[in-house]
Amino acid sequence: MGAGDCVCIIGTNTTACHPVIGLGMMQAKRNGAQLIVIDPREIDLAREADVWLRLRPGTDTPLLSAIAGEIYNAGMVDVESVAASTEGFKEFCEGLAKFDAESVAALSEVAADDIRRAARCIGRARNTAFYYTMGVTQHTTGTNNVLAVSNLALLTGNIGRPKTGVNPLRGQNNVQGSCDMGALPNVLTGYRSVTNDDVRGSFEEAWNVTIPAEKGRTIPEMLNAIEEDKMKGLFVFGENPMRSDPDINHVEHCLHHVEFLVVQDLFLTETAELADVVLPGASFAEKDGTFTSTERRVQRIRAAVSPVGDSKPDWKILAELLERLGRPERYADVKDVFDEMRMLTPTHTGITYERLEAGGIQWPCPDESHAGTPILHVGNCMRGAGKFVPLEHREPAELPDAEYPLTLTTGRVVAHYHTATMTRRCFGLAGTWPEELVEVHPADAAEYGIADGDLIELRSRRGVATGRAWVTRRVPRGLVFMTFHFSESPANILTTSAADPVTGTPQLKVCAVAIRKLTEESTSVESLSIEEHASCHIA
Amino acid sequence: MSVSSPIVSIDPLLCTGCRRCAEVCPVDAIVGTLHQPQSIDTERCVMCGQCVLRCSAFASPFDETISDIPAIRKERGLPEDDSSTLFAAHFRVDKGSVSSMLEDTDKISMVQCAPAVRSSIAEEFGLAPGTLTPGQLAAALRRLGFDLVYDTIFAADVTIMEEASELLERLESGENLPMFTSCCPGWVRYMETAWDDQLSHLSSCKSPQQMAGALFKSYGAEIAGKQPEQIASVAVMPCTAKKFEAGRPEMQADSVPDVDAVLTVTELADMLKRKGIQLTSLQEEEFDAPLGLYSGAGTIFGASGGVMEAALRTAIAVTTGKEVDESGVTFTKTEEGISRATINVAGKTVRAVIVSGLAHAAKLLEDVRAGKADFDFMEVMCCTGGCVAGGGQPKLLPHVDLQDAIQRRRESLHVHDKALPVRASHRNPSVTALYENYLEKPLGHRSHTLLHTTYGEAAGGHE
Amino acid sequence: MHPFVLSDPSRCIGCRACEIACVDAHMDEDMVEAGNKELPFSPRISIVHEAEVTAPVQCRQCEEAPCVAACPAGAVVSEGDTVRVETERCCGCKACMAACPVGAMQVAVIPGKIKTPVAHKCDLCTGREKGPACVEVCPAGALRVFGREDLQRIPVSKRRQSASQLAGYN
Amino acid sequence: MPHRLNPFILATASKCIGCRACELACAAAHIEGGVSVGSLQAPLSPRLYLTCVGEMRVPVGCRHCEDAPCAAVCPNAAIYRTDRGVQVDESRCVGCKTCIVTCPVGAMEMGQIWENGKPVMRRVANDNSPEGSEMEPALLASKCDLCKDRAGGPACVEACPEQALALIYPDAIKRRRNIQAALALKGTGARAGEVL
Repeated sequence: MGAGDCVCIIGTNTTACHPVIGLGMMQAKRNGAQLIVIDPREIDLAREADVWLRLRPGTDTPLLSAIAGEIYNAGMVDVESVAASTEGFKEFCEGLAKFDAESVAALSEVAADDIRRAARCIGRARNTAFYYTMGVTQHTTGTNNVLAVSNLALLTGNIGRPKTGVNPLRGQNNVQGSCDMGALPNVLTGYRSVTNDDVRGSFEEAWNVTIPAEKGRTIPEMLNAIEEDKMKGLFVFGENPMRSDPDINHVEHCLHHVEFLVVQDLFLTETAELADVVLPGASFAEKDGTFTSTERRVQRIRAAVSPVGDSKPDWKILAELLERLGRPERYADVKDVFDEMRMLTPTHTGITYERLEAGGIQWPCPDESHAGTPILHVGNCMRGAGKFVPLEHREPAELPDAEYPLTLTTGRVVAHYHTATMTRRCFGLAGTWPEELVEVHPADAAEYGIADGDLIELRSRRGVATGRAWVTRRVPRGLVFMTFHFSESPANILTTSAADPVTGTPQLKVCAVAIRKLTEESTSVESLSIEEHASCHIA
Repeated sequence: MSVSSPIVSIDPLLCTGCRRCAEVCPVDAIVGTLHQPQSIDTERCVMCGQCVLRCSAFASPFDETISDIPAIRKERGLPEDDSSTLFAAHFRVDKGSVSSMLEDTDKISMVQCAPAVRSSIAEEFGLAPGTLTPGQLAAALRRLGFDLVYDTIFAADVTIMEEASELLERLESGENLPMFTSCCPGWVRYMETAWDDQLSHLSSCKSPQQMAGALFKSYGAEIAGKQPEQIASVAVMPCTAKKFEAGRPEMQADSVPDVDAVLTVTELADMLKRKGIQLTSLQEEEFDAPLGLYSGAGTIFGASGGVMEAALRTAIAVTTGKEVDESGVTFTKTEEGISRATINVAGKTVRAVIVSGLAHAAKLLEDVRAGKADFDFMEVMCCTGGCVAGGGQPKLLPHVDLQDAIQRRRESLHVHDKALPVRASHRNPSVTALYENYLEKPLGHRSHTLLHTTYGEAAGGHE
Repeated sequence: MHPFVLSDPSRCIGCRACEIACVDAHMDEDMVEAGNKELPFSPRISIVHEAEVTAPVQCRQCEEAPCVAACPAGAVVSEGDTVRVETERCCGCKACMAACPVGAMQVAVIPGKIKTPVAHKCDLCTGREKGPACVEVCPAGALRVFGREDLQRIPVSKRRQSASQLAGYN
Repeated sequence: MPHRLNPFILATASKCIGCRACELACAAAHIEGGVSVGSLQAPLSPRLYLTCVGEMRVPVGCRHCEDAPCAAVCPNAAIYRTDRGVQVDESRCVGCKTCIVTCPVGAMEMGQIWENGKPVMRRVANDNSPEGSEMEPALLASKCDLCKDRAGGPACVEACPEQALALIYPDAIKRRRNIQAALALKGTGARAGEVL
């Protein structure tokens, strides 16, 4: 991207969590692209941004709507063509009235002029690409937030063309692939609803089983079902909910309560420690198959080393399990699995192992002559007309108060991945970021008598966690940030399990906490008077 | 006149040239460049000893440039077995001569100690600043071998009798106004060296130390049945300039000095310790009568403003017949180190000024010299805060808050004042007896001979 | 003049690859094994990651190095292309740390024979074929060695640029 | 950041006026006594040393080395490292003086130790005395202990009238300097984004 283009990122600390894409954004910026950063924290990209909107956590929807409103009011929308290719345009535009810049400024703590600057930036750019990650989704309003991004993209015509689009950056290796493959409670492969009889029928035919016709449970629903004794067994693989899920104390209670817990992982994670049976999975370097990248590119991978010890690739473990459950051996290798999948999934039918030898292919790819789809919604939206959804603002489920006066938001750092079960076992990564550093604004630090490097305690309605304070202006006053990488500083002890009503995604980005200093160790008696060090310059 | 060795001096072998002493010298008498050993301009020095208190350049056992410590001790007249810490700025030590006086069986020894001593000497024995120990001080002096333990405060009461009378006389005649107090030797010395054209304003009264000394060797000798030369008169003072004052030629009668030797608080404490006398564990004792009985008014001489307050208590009683424990006059701070009040005494308006710290006096003296003085009576104390802050007081360690310590010593003198049965000088029965039996009346003939003097003429140099 | 490594904060994304590469370059052990052996992680380059700036900082190989002047043991020496620590002579007095104006000196345990904290600092990966490891690894191109030639060329080219600007201005 | 390195006291020569208040305060902090010099119950034995070189004055003291040579050479394990600096256990010191020789900054001295108003004594051979030996004050290894038991922290730092002394935490200084250096760099190439 370059001059005339615009990159708008929201709720993504891209240089830390997606460094390769982050580097690309830095490059785009150097090439002349405009950069808009929407984030409560002064992340590295905020420094590079042409417009940085430091919003109060949880006000994404009104802020994005206000930007849309400003663009619309300034006459920067091609009304005719947008109206022609979308539905709900009129209602949407009418709904924008309640998100005027001034009242949203008061709500989001972003100056009205900055909202207008962002609007001008997007409105005038030839192309604007929107990027987001969990900063947008991990709210009780996560669905609305994503829709607000989508509304804005539709309004400005930034869809279906190069250098545009609504681009969620996936958080984990192959998280895209596993979602594509239906590792979600409500869909089968290719995002086809389990309630659709035809879709379900094709699987039932292929597998010769009956598939439940209702949606499955989201994670919070599963935990509730366990508590209500409606669910007796749980099979967890490649997940560490004892660190990654909100309100760990509650999670732990449920995992103790469930009758039978199986955990399949590379290492004995905090979750695996609670399991009745632990199945040793193989790592990415020990298995064959495909990974799908964040741009929907299905890529062939091959084992570089043999699985260590008793560990096995996930598909093999599952296949053996099926066999012992009385289902005969059906798969000889990964190709068999893949072929079955692609035959049952129209978006992947055209992707074969043979074709993948030549390089990755982006789905949808309906037949073997199809080249794949680098850009979605070209010409028109896949669903037909682009759909505007009018939105309302809803405050987060928990806000700071007198008892818990600070807002905690969580995320990741560059050195670690998720609950760090792998990265903390890596010498270099563990060395360069060995412990939790809780970002605290200097004014808050001063108020609570906390110095840089002090051990502090964070307390919420759900629990207590400790970490070392990093006194920095990266966070605004009133906000503290911590990661969920460090087992001994589990941020998710503190977070709330309140979740988005549609997706069940928990509100990990906002909860109310109180902090206090733990260490008494003398910290910073050192004075600035020592700056000269003339004593060290004795010839 | 000349004295055998300088009262206050800086040892070039120990001085590192930090010039911290120059910061506290009220008369800019410390000469030298940074990092070079300093010296004292004896023409200006008033011997207040503030430099001694401030100096932290001690003889470190690990500094190879300070080689011959025994030689330094010898030069300072310290005994060979003395182990006290040597500092660059120091005062003349008279412990040796006092010891020999005490050993002299032909003489009867009389000691006086200044008010501020009893509020500070306990510091030398590990107690907090401002711990009040008058009874233990009297006991300790007796243990040390003094035959009669008298008190400077008694003489302070006499000073009030004389000085108050002198003031009333001057107010009556209108001559030599404004009048300045003369009890502080540093201040007197300053007048002599820098304002010798204004000396007539000084009260002709000797200081309490010298009045006491003169009375020891006259009235006191009579009571003891001795000749003046058979008396060893020793003063314990919070002040280094007092050593100078005791040596002044006008402070003697027929070549017999009023005061034979002056010890500072630190010297006395050292002598006590070397004799194994633990001041703080002694039972309290009384000072000897009659020259050791004192009033609250005399006690507060040790703090700035005390002379003024004491004089006012007596002046109010004498002129109005109304006996008061406290004058009730409030002085208002008008500038740094200067407080003022206007008092109605016998139908006359007296404008009084209190100066705390010599450096603040110059401006007022300029006015006096120009005939523009807007006051009638001025108390000046050379050391900021008064004698409680004197150069002979315990030398506080660097981490101790000096101002706080001075304030505590001050407060303890006021506490002492309040606790005493007699709080005005003229009601001190020993003072009444002195006038009845010996002096007849203030400013009388005997008073004039013994208790008054003329400053300036023979003002001796420092060396 | 000594060459030195300088970072460009406008490019750095704070990924810390430089720190890791630095440790790797100064360690005989394989990175995979290092963790198992619980070796110390002591980079000679420090990432500053603040709201205001993100950039690695390391030794400038000063010409009149304060660390050399401050060392009571003669363990920091200016020699050849670098300012170098003779770790065997270091007693860990930390005077060099206090003296260094950019905070480039580290006193910590390094992998190797010496088990106590010693001073160590950027040695420009002297002896490493591909030059400083941090420069090689940086994905953002934020690190660069400035050698003698650069130090001669840069001021000259800037003067030229400045002169032509002035010419245009007049 | 946690402090992983021993702090130590460092003086800024350009601020030092050479008044010895630090030495006086240091010595006083290590013997019994009250508020005045006269109340001190033992001779002054400072543990940092005002050093004059030409016009320069600066106190020098222990750096609390991480690999303390004094501790390494001590034949009787009297010098040891703690989380509050390198410390001397006088009861183990035999007065061998090797530590003085080995200390690179001259921070070690042999001093008298006083307990209950009396110097700690040792017996030395003396043929002239009736018992063939006599007692004399023991000289033992003495160095900065960072005033480890003093409530207000190091006495010398508190005493300095010029604020020339500071207890410094090297990690914290390094971190601050790193930040300053990085901020300074921001003003170089970053401004124009130019490639040098």
